[in-house]
Amino acid sequence: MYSLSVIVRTICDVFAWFLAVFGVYVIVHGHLTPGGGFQGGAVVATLFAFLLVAYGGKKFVSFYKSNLFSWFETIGLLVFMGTGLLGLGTTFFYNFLAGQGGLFGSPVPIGPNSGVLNSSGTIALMNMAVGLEVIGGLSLILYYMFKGIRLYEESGSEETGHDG
Amino acid sequence: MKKHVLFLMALVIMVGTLWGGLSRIHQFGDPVIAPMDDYYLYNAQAERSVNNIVTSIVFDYRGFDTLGEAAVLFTAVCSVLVVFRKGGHN
Amino acid sequence: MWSNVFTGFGYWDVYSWIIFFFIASGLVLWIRSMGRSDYKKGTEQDEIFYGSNAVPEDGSEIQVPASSAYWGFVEALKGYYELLTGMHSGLTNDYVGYMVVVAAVLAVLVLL
Amino acid sequence: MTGNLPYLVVGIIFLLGLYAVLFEKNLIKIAIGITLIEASANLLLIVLGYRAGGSIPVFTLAGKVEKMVLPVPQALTLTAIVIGLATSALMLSLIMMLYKHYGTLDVREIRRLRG
Amino acid sequence: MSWHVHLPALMIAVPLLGAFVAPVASMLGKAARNFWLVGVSALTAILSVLLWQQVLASGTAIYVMGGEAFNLSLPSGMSLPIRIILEVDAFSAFMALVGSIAALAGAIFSTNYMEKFSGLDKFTALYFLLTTGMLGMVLTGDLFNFFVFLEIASVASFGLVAFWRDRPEAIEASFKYMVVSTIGAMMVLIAIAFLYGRYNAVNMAAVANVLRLGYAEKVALVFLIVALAMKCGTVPMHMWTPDAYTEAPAGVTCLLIAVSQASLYGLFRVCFSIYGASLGSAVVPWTIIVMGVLSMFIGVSMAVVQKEIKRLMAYHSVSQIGYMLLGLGVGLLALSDPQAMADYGFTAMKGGIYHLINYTVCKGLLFLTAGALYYAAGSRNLNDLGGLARNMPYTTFMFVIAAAAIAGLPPFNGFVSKLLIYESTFAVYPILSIMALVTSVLTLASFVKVFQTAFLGPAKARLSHVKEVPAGMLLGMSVLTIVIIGLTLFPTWSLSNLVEPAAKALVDQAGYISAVVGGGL
Repeated sequence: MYSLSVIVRTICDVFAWFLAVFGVYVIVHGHLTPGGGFQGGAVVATLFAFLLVAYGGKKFVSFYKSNLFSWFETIGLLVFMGTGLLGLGTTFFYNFLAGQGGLFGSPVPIGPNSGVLNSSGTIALMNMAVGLEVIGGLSLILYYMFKGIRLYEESGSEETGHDG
Repeated sequence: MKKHVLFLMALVIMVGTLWGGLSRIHQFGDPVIAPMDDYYLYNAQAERSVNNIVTSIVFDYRGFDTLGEAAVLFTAVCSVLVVFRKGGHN
Repeated sequence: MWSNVFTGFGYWDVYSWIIFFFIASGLVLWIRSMGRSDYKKGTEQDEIFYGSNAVPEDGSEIQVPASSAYWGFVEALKGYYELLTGMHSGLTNDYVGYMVVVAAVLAVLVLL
Repeated sequence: MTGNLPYLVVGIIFLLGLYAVLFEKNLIKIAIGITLIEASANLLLIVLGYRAGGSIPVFTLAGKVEKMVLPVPQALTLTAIVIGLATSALMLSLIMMLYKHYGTLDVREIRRLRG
Repeated sequence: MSWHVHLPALMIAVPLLGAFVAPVASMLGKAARNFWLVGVSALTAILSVLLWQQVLASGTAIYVMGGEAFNLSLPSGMSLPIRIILEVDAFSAFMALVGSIAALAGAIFSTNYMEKFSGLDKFTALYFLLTTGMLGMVLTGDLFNFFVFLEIASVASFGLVAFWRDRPEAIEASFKYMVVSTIGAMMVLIAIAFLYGRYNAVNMAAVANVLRLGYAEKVALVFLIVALAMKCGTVPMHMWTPDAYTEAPAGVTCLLIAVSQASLYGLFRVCFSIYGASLGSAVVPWTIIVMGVLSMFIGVSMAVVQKEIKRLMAYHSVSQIGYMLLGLGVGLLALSDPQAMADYGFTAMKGGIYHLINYTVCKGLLFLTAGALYYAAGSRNLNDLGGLARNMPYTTFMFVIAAAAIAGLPPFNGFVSKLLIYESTFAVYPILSIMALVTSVLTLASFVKVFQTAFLGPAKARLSHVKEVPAGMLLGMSVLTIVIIGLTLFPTWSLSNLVEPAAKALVDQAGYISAVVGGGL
C-alpha cells in the first residue's frame, strides 16, 4: 500500500488524536456511559487502521512497534485475570472493591443520577485492562495481516517440518 | 445438480422451522416476566454501585464470560500470528 | 476390586484371561524347548529362502504395499465405496450442506 | 404478524447467510455468509431483549425512566460480537494463506483433502 | 472454608493463566517454555484428580462466579440464578479427568515433536487455550458460558490445525473445519437465544427446571443436537474430522480427541439433564442411535481403504464415536422406563461412558504413535513405510497395545466396554449389536493393515537410518500406555469408581436441577 495524498495525511494528523482521546474516554467511563473496554479499545484500534491507510504500509511498519503492543495485550489480560483472582478470598471474580470506600469504592445514588466516576469497584479496573488488551490485540491483527500481504509478495522461508 | 436441489429443500425446511420457532418465543416488544433482567435493573446499582447495568452484567455478574471473550480475542491474535509468522527455526 | 464385571447377561473376569495367557505362553516355551538345539545365528541356517532366487536388497520390492491390502474386499464393495468417496468430495459447500440436510430431517422428525 | 417483523428479518438474514455458504464458490463470499449468520444470531438476541418503549439500561443522566429494555441480551451480544470478530479475522487470514498456496479463491479447486 | 471449594474455578483459571503467561515464559528460552508447557498441564491434571475425588466424596460441587459465597446459587427472593454457576457432577468430573490426562500426554509429547517448527510460544498459548476450552465446556453449568468455551476451543483448534502453515493441506483443513464449526457454533447460539427468550434464564439447571416441550423448545433441541453432533464428528457431518485430525500436529490431535469428547458431553448434557424426562417421544433417542450406527459403519469402512496412517486413524475415531452414541442413545431410550433402564439401559450407559475413556486414551495413544512414525520415518504414507519394528521397538509395543485395546481384543479394556454395549443393545434390537460386532471386526482389520505395512515386513533401504524417537515422545506415549494397562487390569475398580457415578449423575436429572435451584444458603 502507498501513502495517500497530503490532504488525507493532514486530516489524519489532525483527527487521529481526537479518535484516540475519544476511545480512552469510552474506556474510562465504561461504568457510567454506554461503552466499555471492548468498544473503546476498538475505537482506539481504528486509529491504527486510519494511520495504515493514510500513511501507507512501509511507513506504518516502520513506526509501529509490535513488541510494545503484544506487551499491552499480555499486561491487559494479566491485570484482568489477576483482578478476578484477587477475589478468591470470597469467590473467583468477586467484586471486592465496590462500596468499600477508597479506590472505585464510593456508592452511587439509586435511580437516575449524574454519575460518580470513582465507583463500581473492580468493574472500572477490568474495563481498563480489557481496553488495553483490545488495543493491543486488534492493532496486532491489523499489523500482522498487512505483514501477511508482504509475506505473500516475498515468499518467506518455508518450513519443511517433518517431511523427509 | 440433484445435490443442489436437495440442499435447497433442506435449507428451506430448516429456515421455515426457524421462523416457526421464532414467532412462538414471545410477542415482539413485550417479553413475558423477566425476573433475571429485572433483578439486574433493580439491584445492580445498590449491590455494585454502577450506573451502567450492561457493564455491570458484562464485568461483574457475568464477568467469567468476559474473561472467556478476552481469551477468544487472545486466541484469535495468537492464531493470526501463527499463520503469518516468519518462517525459519526459533 | 478383584471381583467380576457383571454385564447383565454374563460377566467378565480379566484375571482368568491373564492366567490363560501365562499358561499358553508356558506351553509355547515348552514346545519351543523341544526344537532342535543346533541352530546357530549368522550361519546359513537363518538365511531367507526366497524360492531359490536371490533375495533383493531393498525390501520394498517384496513387500505388499498398503494400497493393495484388502483388494478383494474393496473390489467386492466397489459401488459402496464409490458412493462414499463421492460423499467426501472435499467441497466445503457439501460439508455444510450435509449438516443442513441433517438439521432439516431432524426438524421434520421432531416437530411432526 | 407485523408485530413480529424483526423475527422475520432475523430469519431472512440467516437464510441469506446460509445460502451464501451453501452455494457460493468464492471463499470471500463464504466468509461474508458466515458473518451474516453471526449477525442474525446477534440480532435475534437483541430483538428478544426489546421492551416496547423502554430506554437503555444506563442510569447516568437518564431522565425519568419508567421502563428499560432487558440488559442481559445486550451483554450476551457484546460477547458474541467480539467472538464473531475474532472468527472473521482468523478466517480472512486463512483465506489469504490459501490464496498464497493455491493461487485461487475458487473453493472447487481447494480440495486436495478428499476421499 | 478450605481451598477445595475453589477447585472448579481453579481448574479453568490455571490453564488460562498458563496461556496468558506462555508468551512471557517462552522469552526465557526453550527449556523454560517446555517446563511451562508440561508443568501447567501436570498441575491441571492433579487439580482434576482432586476435583474428581471431592465430587465422589461430597456430591455435586457448584461454584458461583463472583457470588458472595461459593454456593449462594440463588439470591434472596429469586427462583433462578443470576450469576454464572459452575456445576460439577460426577460426569463432568470424569470428563475433566479424562481430558486433562490426554492434555498432559499431548504436552509431554509435543516438547520433542514440535522441535522442527518456529513460533512455539504461540503454540504453547494455543495449547493451553484448547485445554481451557475443553475443561470449561465440561465444567460449566451455564448455557452461554458453554458457548463461549466452545468458541475458545474451536478458535484454538483452528490455529493449531493450521500451525504448519507452509503445508497447503493444513491451511485447507483448518479452513474447512472453521466454516463448518462456526456455523455449528452459531446454531448453538441461536438455540441458547431461544431458551433465553422462552424462560429468561441461561443456567442449565434453571432452564431444565421450568422447561416444557413446545415448538420453540423443539427447534432449539434440533439446533443443539445437530451442532454438537457435528462438533463430535458423527456421520454425515464428519467430513472435517479426517482433515483436521490428519493435519494437526500429533500432540494436538490427542487433545482434539478430548475436545470432541467435550462436545459429546454437551450433547448428552442437553439430552439428559436439560430436556431429560420432558423429551417425551422416542424420536431423539432413535436419531442418536441411528447416527451412532451410521458413524460406526461408515467410519470404519472408510478407514479400511485409507493409505495415510493418520487419516485412517481419524476415520476410525469417527467409528468409535458411534459406539458412545449407541450406548448412551440406548440409555436415553430407556430413560423414561425404569424397568428397561434397570434391564439394559444403565448397562448401555456404563458401556458408553467406559468406552469414552477407553477411546480417549487408546486413540490418543494411536495418534501419538502415528506422530512418532511421522517424526522418525518422515512420511505418513503407508506405502513408504515398512519394517519399522526393528528400528522402533518401544513405539511398536505401544502401538500394539493401543490397537488391541481399541479393537476390543480380550483382555484389554476396550473389550469390556464393547461387551457391555453388545449385550445391552442386543436386548433392544439385535441388529444393533450385530453392526457393532461387524464394526469391531473391521476395526481389527484396519489396524492389522497398519501393523503389517508399517511395522512388519522386510526392512526398506530408505528407512535404514530410522532411530527410536526421543525420550520426551516416548514418555508422553507411555503415560497413556500406563493408563490403558491400569484400566485393563482393574476393570471392576474403574467401573465402580469412574463409570458408575458418572452414569448415575447423568441419569439423575432431579439431582442436577436441585443442586442449583434447590440449593443456596
